[in-house]
Amino acid sequence: EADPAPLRLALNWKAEPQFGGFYAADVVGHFAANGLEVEIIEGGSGAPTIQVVGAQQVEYAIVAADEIVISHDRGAGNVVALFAVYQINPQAIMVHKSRGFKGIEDVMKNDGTLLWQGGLPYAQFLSRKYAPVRVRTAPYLGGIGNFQNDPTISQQCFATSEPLTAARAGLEVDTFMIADSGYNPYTTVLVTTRDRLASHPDEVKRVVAAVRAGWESYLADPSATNAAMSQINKAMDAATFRDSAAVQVPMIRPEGLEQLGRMTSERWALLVQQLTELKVIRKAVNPDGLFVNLE
Amino acid sequence: MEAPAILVRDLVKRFPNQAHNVLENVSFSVAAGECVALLGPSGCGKTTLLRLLMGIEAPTSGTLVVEESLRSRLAYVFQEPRLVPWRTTLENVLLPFELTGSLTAETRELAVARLRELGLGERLAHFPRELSGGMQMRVALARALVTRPRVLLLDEPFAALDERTRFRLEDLLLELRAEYDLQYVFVTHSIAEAVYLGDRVLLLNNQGRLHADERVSLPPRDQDLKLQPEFNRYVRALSQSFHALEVTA
Amino acid sequence: MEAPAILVRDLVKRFPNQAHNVLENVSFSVAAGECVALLGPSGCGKTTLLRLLMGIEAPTSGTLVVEESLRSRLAYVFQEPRLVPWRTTLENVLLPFELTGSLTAETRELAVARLRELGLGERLAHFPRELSGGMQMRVALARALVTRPRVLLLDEPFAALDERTRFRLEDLLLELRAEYDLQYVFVTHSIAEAVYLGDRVLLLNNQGRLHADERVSLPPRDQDLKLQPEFNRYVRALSQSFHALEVTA
Amino acid sequence: MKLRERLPAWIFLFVLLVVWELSVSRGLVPDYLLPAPSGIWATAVELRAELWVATLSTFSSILWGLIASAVIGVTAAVCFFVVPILRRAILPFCVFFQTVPIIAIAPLLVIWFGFGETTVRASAFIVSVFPILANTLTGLEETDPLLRELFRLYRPSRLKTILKLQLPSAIPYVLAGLRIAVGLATIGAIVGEFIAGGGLGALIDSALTQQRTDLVFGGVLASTLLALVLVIGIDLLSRLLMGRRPYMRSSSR
Amino acid sequence: MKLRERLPAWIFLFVLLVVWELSVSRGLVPDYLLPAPSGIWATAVELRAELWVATLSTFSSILWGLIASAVIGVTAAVCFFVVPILRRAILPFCVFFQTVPIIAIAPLLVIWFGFGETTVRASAFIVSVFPILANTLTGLEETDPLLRELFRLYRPSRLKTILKLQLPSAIPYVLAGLRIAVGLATIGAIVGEFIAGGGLGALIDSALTQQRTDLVFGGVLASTLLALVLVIGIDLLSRLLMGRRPYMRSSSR
Ligand SMILES: Nc1ncnc2c1ncn2[C@@H]1O[C@H](COP(=O)(O)OP(=O)(O)OP(=O)(O)O)[C@@H](O)[C@H]1O
Ligand SMILES: Nc1ncnc2c1ncn2[C@@H]1O[C@H](COP(=O)(O)OP(=O)(O)OP(=O)(O)O)[C@@H](O)[C@H]1O
Ligand SMILES: [Mg+2]
Ligand SMILES: [Mg+2]
Repeated sequence: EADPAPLRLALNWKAEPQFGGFYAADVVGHFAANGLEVEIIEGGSGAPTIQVVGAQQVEYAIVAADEIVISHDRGAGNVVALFAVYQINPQAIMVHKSRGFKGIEDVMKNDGTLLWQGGLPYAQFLSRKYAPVRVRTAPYLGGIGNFQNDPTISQQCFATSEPLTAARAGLEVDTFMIADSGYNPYTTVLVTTRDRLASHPDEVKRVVAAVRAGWESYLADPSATNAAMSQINKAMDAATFRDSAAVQVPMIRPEGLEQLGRMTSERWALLVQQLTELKVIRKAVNPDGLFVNLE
Repeated sequence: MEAPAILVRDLVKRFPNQAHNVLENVSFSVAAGECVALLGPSGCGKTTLLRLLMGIEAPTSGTLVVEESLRSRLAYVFQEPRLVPWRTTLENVLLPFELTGSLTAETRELAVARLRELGLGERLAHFPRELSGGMQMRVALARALVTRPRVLLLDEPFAALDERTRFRLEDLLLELRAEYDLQYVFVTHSIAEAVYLGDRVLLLNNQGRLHADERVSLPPRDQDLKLQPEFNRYVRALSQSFHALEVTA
Repeated sequence: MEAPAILVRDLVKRFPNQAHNVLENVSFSVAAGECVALLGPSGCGKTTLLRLLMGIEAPTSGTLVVEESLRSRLAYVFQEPRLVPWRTTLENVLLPFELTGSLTAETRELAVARLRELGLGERLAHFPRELSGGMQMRVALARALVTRPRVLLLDEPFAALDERTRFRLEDLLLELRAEYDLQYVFVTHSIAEAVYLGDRVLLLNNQGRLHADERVSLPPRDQDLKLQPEFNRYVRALSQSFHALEVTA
Repeated sequence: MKLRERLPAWIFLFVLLVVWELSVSRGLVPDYLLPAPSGIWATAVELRAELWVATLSTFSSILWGLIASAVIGVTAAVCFFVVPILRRAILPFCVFFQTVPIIAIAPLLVIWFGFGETTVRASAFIVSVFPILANTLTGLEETDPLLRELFRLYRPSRLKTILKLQLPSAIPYVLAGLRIAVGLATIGAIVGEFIAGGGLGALIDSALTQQRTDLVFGGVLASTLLALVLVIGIDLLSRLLMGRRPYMRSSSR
Repeated sequence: MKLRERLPAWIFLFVLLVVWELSVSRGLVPDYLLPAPSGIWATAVELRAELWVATLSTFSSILWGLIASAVIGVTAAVCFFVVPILRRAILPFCVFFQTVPIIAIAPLLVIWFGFGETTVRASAFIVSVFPILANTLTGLEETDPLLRELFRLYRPSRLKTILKLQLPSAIPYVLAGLRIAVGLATIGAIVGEFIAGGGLGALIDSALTQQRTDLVFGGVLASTLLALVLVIGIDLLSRLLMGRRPYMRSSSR
C-alpha cells in the first residue's frame, strides 16, 4: 500500500530541537521501520504550512493548535491534528531580571516596551486579561537585538530558544510562560487532511507511530539527532542544540501524560472557547472535529 | 492629356500655434515626367510644401493628389541628413530595404554602387558621426536613390556640397532621370540650380503664396550650358522675380 | 609687425579609426584683423580645421596658436544649427550669457535686436522644431554674434539661406567687421562668397593639404561688386584652382 | 485624464474582478488563500474606519520616503556625475541598500529611529532611492554629445552645465525612476510598518498571523491604490513637464 | 575594468571597513546589532562551505528571476507599446506586483510553485520585473521624433520599426532598468527563501532568530556581493553594446 513517492512533511521552521522527534524518526529509522519514506521540508518565517497542507500540496505539516481552529473557522475545515509535540505551550514573555517582575501581569501593567506579534491569539488574550495595559507594544521580528540593547524592553519568545540565546549573551532574564496565564494551546502539532485520513488510514497510523517512536528516541538521547540537525541548520551551535533539547522535555512530557503527543477533547474545547471569546473566530467550531488520537 | 502626376489645388497649411497660414491657397499641377524646382525666401514654406507632397504633413484645407501609380514610389530627402546614428553608412542606405523587407544580395550591391558613385566607397563602415556634413548628406541622398523611386522629393540636397561635387551630383540626377522613369521636385536656394535641373520653377513668397511659375525651355543640360546666355536669361529673370518679393518679415 | 592673430604650423590631424591623415602639414598664419575664407571639396577637412582653431579638437601634431587677447573672445557657428530643443529662440540666443553668468537686461535687449536684424523678430518664443532650417541657422548665427566676439569661426553659415537673405547677412557680417574690432574665418562652398567676404582664400585639397592661399585685393565690398570684372577674375581663378584638384575619393 | 483614456483600465479592472470572484466562488481557488473581491469589500467596509486611518498614515510615510528619495537620489546622482571618483568609489556599495533585507537591519533602524513613523519613512526611503539614483545618473550621462560640445564652447561652470543641459535632458529618466520608486516606497513603508508598527503594514501583519486573508488583501489593495494615486500624480507631472517643453532627444531638426 | 578605475572603490571599501571595525571595537555600535567586519569574516571563513553552497543556490535563483524579468519585462513593454489600449488597461495594475509584500502572497506562491527553488525564482521575478518594464516603455516612447518620421516614410510593419528603431534607442533605458532590477531580484530571492527555504535567505532567516548577527551580515554581504557581480556583468554588457555602436540621442551631426 506504500506510496512510491516519498511523503512530504512541511515544518513551520528550521531544523531545531522543537522538531527533534521528527528528525529522530528519520535518523534512527522509525519511518523506515514503518515502511515509510518521508521527506522533511524546512520552513521559514511565514511559511504557510497550514494552507499548504490544506491545499494538499504536502501530506503532513507542523502547525500550531490555534491555527487549526482558525482554519476551521475560515472554511478550510479539512485539517486534522494527529500528534501534539508540546503539551505545554513553550511560548513565553522574556524580561530583564533587573525589572524585578514576578509575572506576566507585571509586564503588562508597567511601563516599558513589549515586542510581540500583535496578531497572535495569546497577545489578544493577554491584552484582554490584563486590560488596561500600560506597556507599549511594538512588532516582534525575531532575534533579541532590541531586547539586548534596552533594559526596558520585554519580548515574546520560545522558552526553548531566546532565553538561552540571552543567557549566552550574558543577559540576566526572567521567562514567564504564557501557559501560566491560562492560555495553553498545543504547539508543534502534526496535521494531515481529513481526506488523507480517510483514504490512507493505515499510512496515517504508521506515520503517527513512527513520529511517536521518534520522539521517544529523541527524549531518551538527542545527541545523534542533534548532530544530524546541526548539519542542516548551521545557525545554531551544538551547545544550543543540547540546552534547548534539555529545556523542552517537561513541556513535551509533563507529569501525568500517558502517551506522547496525545490530545484531549477538553483542552481543544477550551481553546475553541477562548478564541471565540477573543472574537478571533466567529463560527461554532466542533472541538472533536479538530483532532484524532491514533494509537 | 495624361493625368497629372501631382495636382495641388487651393492648398492651405497652418500650424496650430502660428498666427498666419504658412501656405496660402497654393495651386499647381505637375505633369507626368516633369521636374520642378521650388524657390523662395527662408521660412516661406518650401519644406512644408514638400512634406505635404510626401504626405508627412496633412493639409489644413485644399486638395493634394499624387497619381495612383506613383504614390508608393515616392522618395524623400530631408533638409538635414537624418541618419540613424547607430548604423554605418551602408546600413543606413540599406534601411529602406530592411524596412520594406526587400533586402537581397542584389539590392545590397546596388546600395554599394550608389555610395561609390557618390564618392563614399571608402566610408561604408563608418558611423554618421565620423562623416563630414557633406558626406552625411550624400548618404541621405543614396538612401533615397537606392529604392528606385518614380518621384524624388529633395529638400536642399546639395546645399552642403562644394561646387564640383554639387555639379557632379546635379548631372547624376539628370542621368537618373534619363535612364529610369524618374521625375523630381526639389527645393534649392540656388537659382542657377533651379534653372539647370528644373523644367519648371515655382517661386513662393513670404506669405506662402505662389508668386511665379516659370517654365524653362532649354536644350539638353550639361554644365557648359550654365555659361550660355539663354541660361543666364532665365537666371536673371528669376533673380528679378525673387528680388521683387517683399522683404522677409 | 604685430603678432599674427592665428598661427598654424605643420598641423596634422588624424582620427583614431581613419586610414589617412585628415589634415596633412597645414601651415598658415592670419594677421590681426584679417578675414579668411576656407574652401575645399566635401570631406577634405574644413570643419576639422575650424574645430582645431576653436580648440574643440586637439591636433595630432604641429603647432596652433591663437593670439592671447583673442583666445577668450572666439565664437563658433557649427555646420548645423545645434539649438537646444527645449529652449525657445530667444532662450537659445541667451544661452551664452546664462552660461558665462553675464545675463543682464542689456544683453537681453542686444539678443532681441540681433534676432530682429536676422528676421526672427516674430519667432522669439518658438521652439527650434517650429522653425524652418534657415531660421534655425540664423538663430545659431545670432547666438554667436551676441557675445561680441573678436574672432568669429563660421562653418557654412549661409548654406541653408536663400540668395537674398544670404546677401543681407553677408553685408551684416561686413558691417560688424567695420563697426567692431571683429575678424572671421569661415567655411563656404560658394567661391563668390569666399571672394566677397574674405581678405584671403585658403583652398584645401582632398589630401588635407593647403593647395592654394590667395590674397584678395578688392575695393570696399558691396553687392554690386559681384558684377565687376575684377571680382569675377578672382572667382574664375579660384574656380580653376578648385577644378585642378584631384577628384574626390 | 480623460474618461476615454481611463476606460480600458476600468474595463480591465471589472473583468479581473469578475473572473476573480467567479473562480473563488466556483472553488477553483480556496477562499482562505485568495478571498473573493466581495469578501474583501465586505471586510473593507466593515473595518473602513481602521483602514482609512491606517491608509492615511501609510500614505504620509510613503510620500515622505518618496520625496526624500527624489531629493537625495537626484542630488547623489549629480554628485556622482560631477565627481567621477566618488561614483566609482561609492556607487557599487549603494547596491547594498537594495539587497539588504530591511528585516536584517531592523534592530539598527529601530535604535536609530525608534518605534514609529521615522523608521517607516527611513525604510520607504532606503528601498526607493536607488532606482532614482541609477536612472538619473544614466540620464545625466546620456546627454546629446552635440549639445555637450556646444555648451563646452562657453566654458560654463560644472553646475551651470548640469542645471541647463544634463538635468533637463535627464528629465525623462528621472520620471521613469520616480515611477519605479513609487511602488518600492510603498512596499518599503509596509515593511517598515511590519517593523515599527502602525499603518497598513501593522494591519497586514496581524491579519497574516490571524489568517485573515480578506483583511490581508484589503490592506494590500489599499496600498496598491495608494501607489496608483502616486503613479497618476507622476504621470501628471510628466505631462506638465514634457508638454510645456520638448525635453526630447534630438538637437536639431 | 582597469585597476585604476576600480581603485577608488577598493579604497572606499577599505576606509569603510576600518571605520566600521573601529566603531564596533570602540563600542559605538553594539556588536550584537552590527558585528565587526573581523567577526563577520571569521564566521564566513568558518562556515565557508555552507555559505558557498547557499550562495550558489541563491545566485542561480537570482539569475533565473532576472532573466525572466528581462525577457518578460521587455516583451511586455513592447506589447504595451504596440497596443496602447493594453497599456492603459493593464499597466496601472502592474504596480500591484511592486506593492504587494511577498509574505502576503506567499501561500499562493507556495501552493502554485511548491516549497523550493521555483517559488524563490518567482519571488525574484515578481519584484524585479517592473523596473525593466517601466524603463523599457519609457525608452520606447522617447525615441527621436525625427527618426520616427524617417522610418514612417517606408511604411514598415510595427514590429520592424520596434526592432530597428525603438528597441535600439531604448537600450540605455533597458540597461538602467537592469541595473535597478539586479538589486531587487536579489532581495526578492532572499525574501523568497525566507518563506520557501534554501539558499542565503534561509540562512539569514535562521541566523536572525538565533541572534547570530555575524552570520546574518555574512549572508547579507554574500548577497550584496552577488548583486555586485551582476551589476558588473551588466556594466560589461553595457560597454559592449554602447562601445560598438552609438545608441545615442542625436540623429544628425
Ligand atoms: N569624429 C570623427 N571620427 C572619424 N573621422 C572623422 C571624424 N570627424 C571627421 N572625420 C573625417 O574627417 C574628414 C574631414 O571631415 P570634415 O568634417 O572636416 O570635412 P569638411 O571639409 O568639413 O566636409 P564638408 O564640406 O562635407 O562639411 C572626413 O573624411 C571625415 O570622414
Ligand atoms: N512644426 C511646426 N510648428 C509650427 N510652425 C512650423 C512648424 N514647421 C514649420 N513651421 C513654420 O512654417 C514656416 C515655413 O517653414 P518651412 O520649413 O516650410 O520653411 P522653408 O521654406 O523650408 O525655409 P528654409 O529655406 O529656411 O528651410 C516657418 O515660418 C516655420 O516657422
Ligand atoms: Mg526648408
Ligand atoms: Mg564641414
